[in-house]
Amino acid sequence: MRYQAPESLDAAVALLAGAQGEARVLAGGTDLLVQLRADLVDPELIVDIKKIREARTVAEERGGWRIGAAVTGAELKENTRLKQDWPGVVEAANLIGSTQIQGRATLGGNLCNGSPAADSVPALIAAGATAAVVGPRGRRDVPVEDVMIGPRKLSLTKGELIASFFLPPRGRGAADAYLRFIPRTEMDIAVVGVGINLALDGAGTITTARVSLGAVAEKVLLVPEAAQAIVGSRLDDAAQERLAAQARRACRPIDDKRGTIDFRIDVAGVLARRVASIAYERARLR
Amino acid sequence: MATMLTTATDLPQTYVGTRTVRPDGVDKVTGRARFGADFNLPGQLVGRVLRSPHAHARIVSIDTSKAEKLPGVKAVVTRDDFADQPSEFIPAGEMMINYRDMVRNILAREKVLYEGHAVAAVAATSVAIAKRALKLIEVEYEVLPPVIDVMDAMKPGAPVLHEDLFTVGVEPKPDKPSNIAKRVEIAQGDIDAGFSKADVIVEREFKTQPVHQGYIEPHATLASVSEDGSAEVWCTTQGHFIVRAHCARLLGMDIGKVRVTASEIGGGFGGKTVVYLEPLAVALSKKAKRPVKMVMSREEVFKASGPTSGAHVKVKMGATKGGRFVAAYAELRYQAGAFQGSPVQPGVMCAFAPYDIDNVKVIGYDVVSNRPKVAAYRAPGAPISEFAVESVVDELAKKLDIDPVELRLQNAAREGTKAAYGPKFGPIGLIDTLHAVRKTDHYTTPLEDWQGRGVASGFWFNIGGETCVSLTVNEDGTVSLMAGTPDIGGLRASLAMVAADELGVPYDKVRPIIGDTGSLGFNFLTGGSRSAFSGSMAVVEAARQIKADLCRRAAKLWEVPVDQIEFEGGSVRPVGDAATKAKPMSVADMAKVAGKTGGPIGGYGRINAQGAGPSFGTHLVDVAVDPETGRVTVLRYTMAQDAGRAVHPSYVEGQYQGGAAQGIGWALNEEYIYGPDGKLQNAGFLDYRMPVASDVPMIDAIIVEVPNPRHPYGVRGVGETPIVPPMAAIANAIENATGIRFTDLPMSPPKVLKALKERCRNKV
Amino acid sequence: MARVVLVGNLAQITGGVAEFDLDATSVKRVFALLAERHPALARHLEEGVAVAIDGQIYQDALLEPVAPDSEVFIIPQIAGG
Amino acid sequence: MAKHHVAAQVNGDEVEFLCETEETLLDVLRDTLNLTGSKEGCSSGDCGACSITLDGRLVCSCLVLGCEVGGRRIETIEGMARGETLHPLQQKFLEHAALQCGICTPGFLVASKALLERDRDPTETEIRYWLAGNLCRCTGYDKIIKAVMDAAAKMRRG
Repeated sequence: MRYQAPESLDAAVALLAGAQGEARVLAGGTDLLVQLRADLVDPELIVDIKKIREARTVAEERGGWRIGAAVTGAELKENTRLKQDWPGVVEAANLIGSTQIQGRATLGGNLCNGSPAADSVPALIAAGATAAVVGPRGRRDVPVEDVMIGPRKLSLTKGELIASFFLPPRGRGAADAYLRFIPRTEMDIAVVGVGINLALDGAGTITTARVSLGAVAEKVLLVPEAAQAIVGSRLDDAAQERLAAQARRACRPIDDKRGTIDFRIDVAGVLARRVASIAYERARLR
Repeated sequence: MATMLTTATDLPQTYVGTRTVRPDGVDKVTGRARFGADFNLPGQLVGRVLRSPHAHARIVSIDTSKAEKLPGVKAVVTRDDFADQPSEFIPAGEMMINYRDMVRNILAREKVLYEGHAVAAVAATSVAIAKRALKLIEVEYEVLPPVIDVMDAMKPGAPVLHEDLFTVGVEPKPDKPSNIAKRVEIAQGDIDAGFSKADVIVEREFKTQPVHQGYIEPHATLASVSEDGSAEVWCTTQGHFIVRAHCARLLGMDIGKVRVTASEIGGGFGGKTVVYLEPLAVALSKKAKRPVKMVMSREEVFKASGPTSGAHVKVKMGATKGGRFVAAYAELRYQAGAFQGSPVQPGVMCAFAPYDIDNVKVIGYDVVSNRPKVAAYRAPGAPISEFAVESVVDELAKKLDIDPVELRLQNAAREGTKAAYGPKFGPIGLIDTLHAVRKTDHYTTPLEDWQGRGVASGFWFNIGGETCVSLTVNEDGTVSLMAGTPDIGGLRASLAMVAADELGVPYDKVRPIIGDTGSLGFNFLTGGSRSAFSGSMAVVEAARQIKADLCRRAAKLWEVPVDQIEFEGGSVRPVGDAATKAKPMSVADMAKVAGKTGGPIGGYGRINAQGAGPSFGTHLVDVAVDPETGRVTVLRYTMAQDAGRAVHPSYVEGQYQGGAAQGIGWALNEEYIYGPDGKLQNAGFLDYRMPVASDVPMIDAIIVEVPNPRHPYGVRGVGETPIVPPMAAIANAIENATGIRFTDLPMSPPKVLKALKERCRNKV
Repeated sequence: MARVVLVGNLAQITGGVAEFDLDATSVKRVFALLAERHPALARHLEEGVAVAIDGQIYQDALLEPVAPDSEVFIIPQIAGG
Repeated sequence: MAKHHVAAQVNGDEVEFLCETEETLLDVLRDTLNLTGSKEGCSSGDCGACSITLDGRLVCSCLVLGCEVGGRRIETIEGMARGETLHPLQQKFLEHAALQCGICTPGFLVASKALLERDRDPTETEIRYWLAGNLCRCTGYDKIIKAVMDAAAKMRRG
């Protein structure tokens, strides 16, 4: 098993494209190392992207934010300006595992692990984030909702990797939030996760919204119907009920060791209401 | 003998009852302490186990030839390397062991009986080579249908695990094999007459899931067998003398040729009273003629080491309007895992132990199924049956409109009460724990909507058993103490405190260690809440020998009759007519002249400790239920338990709090989750959900002290009772919050939400 | 005469007889007298039972004395976690 | 392929070691550098017994590859006491009997130290959530949390 830690994206792409057998990108490693130890994967090459500047940098860009794919949750949490703009994204990233995991886990790894229950993904999708994908045929920006196409399946092709994410400018009167349900208070994989991002006009009416659901389908869902259910409202009870109903309608979960179908559908509606209320309150204060 | 010891009153007590710093503490906060996986030897090999991918299958053939040819592989063992054993229960230590089952659990013979069942083991020069070797072992299986659930396993026509297993304890003797290994029963009075006197009867069925002891340290062992056939083993265990007995028996070695050293142990809770890796490591080392180290992965711990039983329990209790229990009946069906030996017997005996009831009948079934063989887990069997009983008691209290603590007080066992399992209780503390809990402000603090309060009591017998301790007074008057029961939770501190008080020397001048099997006579294992109870008895015995010897030596030195010398406050002193003849001499003074007065000074306590006093406890818990998600949050927890005498209050509280937290996990989230293929789906800490720090509140531990008259300091075992009440206390609290009685553990969010929804539907 | 009571399954071996009055001075004698009357019991008594003498549980205590007015229960052995 | 040659700083000492790609930092610490104070409870980042700091950042050493740490600064439990004097957390764990079996203790101490270096006065809830990645099966956490709060108070008094 080879290990390489290139210092440029081009070098990383070349290594990945040139790999004989399976090649894996190493960012935080909190999923990859577990899979290695459990003999679930046996790559020929591991490409560590933590020496690549773009992948390790958080910077304001065109009024929005550029976040390196290998920046850890703990580092995001310590960035107060980012937290002001995108509290939901930062909270979501900081719900991934323990404090120890926070010291390693990254947005890039969380997305590319290809789990429908990844905590940071619904928040990124709700935020309208794009992923900067670089590969042998150059660089392209891909909406985060289009990166994962199924369990452990990505739309990335051989040689491609995610260098960074772009979060759009955070306008006034707008905010995001993320909540997930787990059986314990910490350390579990999301049974249901909901990310919502919304904007208000001066009168407190919701003008735009994005609602994303995790762990209720084969991939993380963007649910426009749920967003429509609250746009034009002040998030009154009726709007909240419409939101819950639309969120539940969008669910197509499975029964597994973490939750039942009925439970996931039910709680998706409950969390949607709770998350919307948090986002709405935050937006009013901005 | 223990029975010769007198009672607490005439004993010096300086350290006992205080909160000293444990002697092994500094090593444990600096990373110096050596646990099972921290031992290494030059030239050691890596041992790995090949485990069954099937829950139930016949082994057609095992071909290890390819693996043996792989460079770097030094030994491979299979069923053929272990002689078969007769199917008889024979004593190993104080436990009755069926070695026919044990040899099959260590390496499968005719069949694999659960996913993860060991099939072969290899020793190689590296992890990578050992892993490759396992892949090269060819095992042909004839896959059989598995049976996982205890009720399914009891059905006629269920897949049968053992063609030679016929139910014991039923008449007439069955002519067909089944998965029901044993039927046990206890009864007293007339159960039907009892129920006919009842004004209120509650009958319910309960279900519990297997839960794992969850010790953080995986099983680990290092074995080295020399050319002369003598073996050295270092391992993490609750009883190294038991490991020695099992290894010697399974490998046909003389007990005297096997020397086992217990490492520091990273938690056991009953799960390290059995052997898994040790016989394999010894067998591999014997073949390879090199040391072999084996460490389980967490997945192996979950799949192949013993959880406790899952069970189905039926309880029926009757009471008079006035709140007197007049009849109690229970049926327990305990799942034993792949081999017989669930803790259903103690479950049967404990079920109604906390109460004074004239008419009792309890029936228990020991049932095998395609799961790992259960191992002891804290008060084995009791938490399951007492969860059911304490839930029913709560429901009776509600039906009778009597405060749940009051109802328990009205029926509580006390000194002289005839226990449901026969004998009369001596002095016991159940009533004191009930009063202690009711006195707290916790009991009367108002609750909000969707919050509830629950109470439950619990019982465990506690045991004594064979125990050796040696005390040596060194040349400078310091004292070396050697015990033979692994120290899981502060034993060395407790024994050093007792030794210091007995000999009147400073606590920090006593250095306690855990000796290997070559250094002391037989010791039963650390379990049954016995190590501090029995060990302190043995220390007292050893100290008495030293004191008597010092008096004899002083008599000769001072030329006065020995009856005019006494040992008091750490010194020998002349008394009576001889009082002026000599100055008192301290233990240290005597140590200086030891050589001149007969040689080294020491005592050796060798006892079979009897007189263990049962420990009762009562737990009080507040919960909050989220009506929209079914999440149950433990808000506040208070518990009271009888310790007899707390030698080291901090470690007694620690036992209380740890048991309560384990019970919280058992109640709310812990369970073994199997797929239809009979394979375990949550063999890791991620999805086997033990409580984390943010899941639990502070746990207020109240130590009640009703001295055990049979112990020189009044000590009772305290380790096991704490895990008995939590499940019922929490179920009762959830009922108090929601009005819904939950009878199926764990009470996890999906189950709770489902019940809440169903109630809404029914109301509409 | 000490009163000896068999708890649990042991009574099945004696055909339902659970109580005995025995002239025994030790646990060893109790076991011997029981085995005389019900030879099938012998194996089980050897295989490991505990005895409670006047409420006090003893394990592996053959030599423990039994008083003439003692109440002795033969119960299954207890181990523990 | 050949082993990786790695030079790093462990508890203030410059160390060099060779490791395979698949060897974790925990493997290297325990088996190569003989620093067995960091414990392996799960090797999946779920128990925290292998907690260390990497350039001051709290991580599970079972989720770091040995070959990743070239030039990095590693602190383990073995580096916590300063010569003869125990760290206040170590002292308070002893005083409060915050350990029973002790297998999780190194991880709890390293994690608690990392917390108190960021927050001199954490609330009980903050401590419980910070330590949620450290499993203890013996104590019910009660005495551990009290020991950390007491150590924090002691360190604030200086």
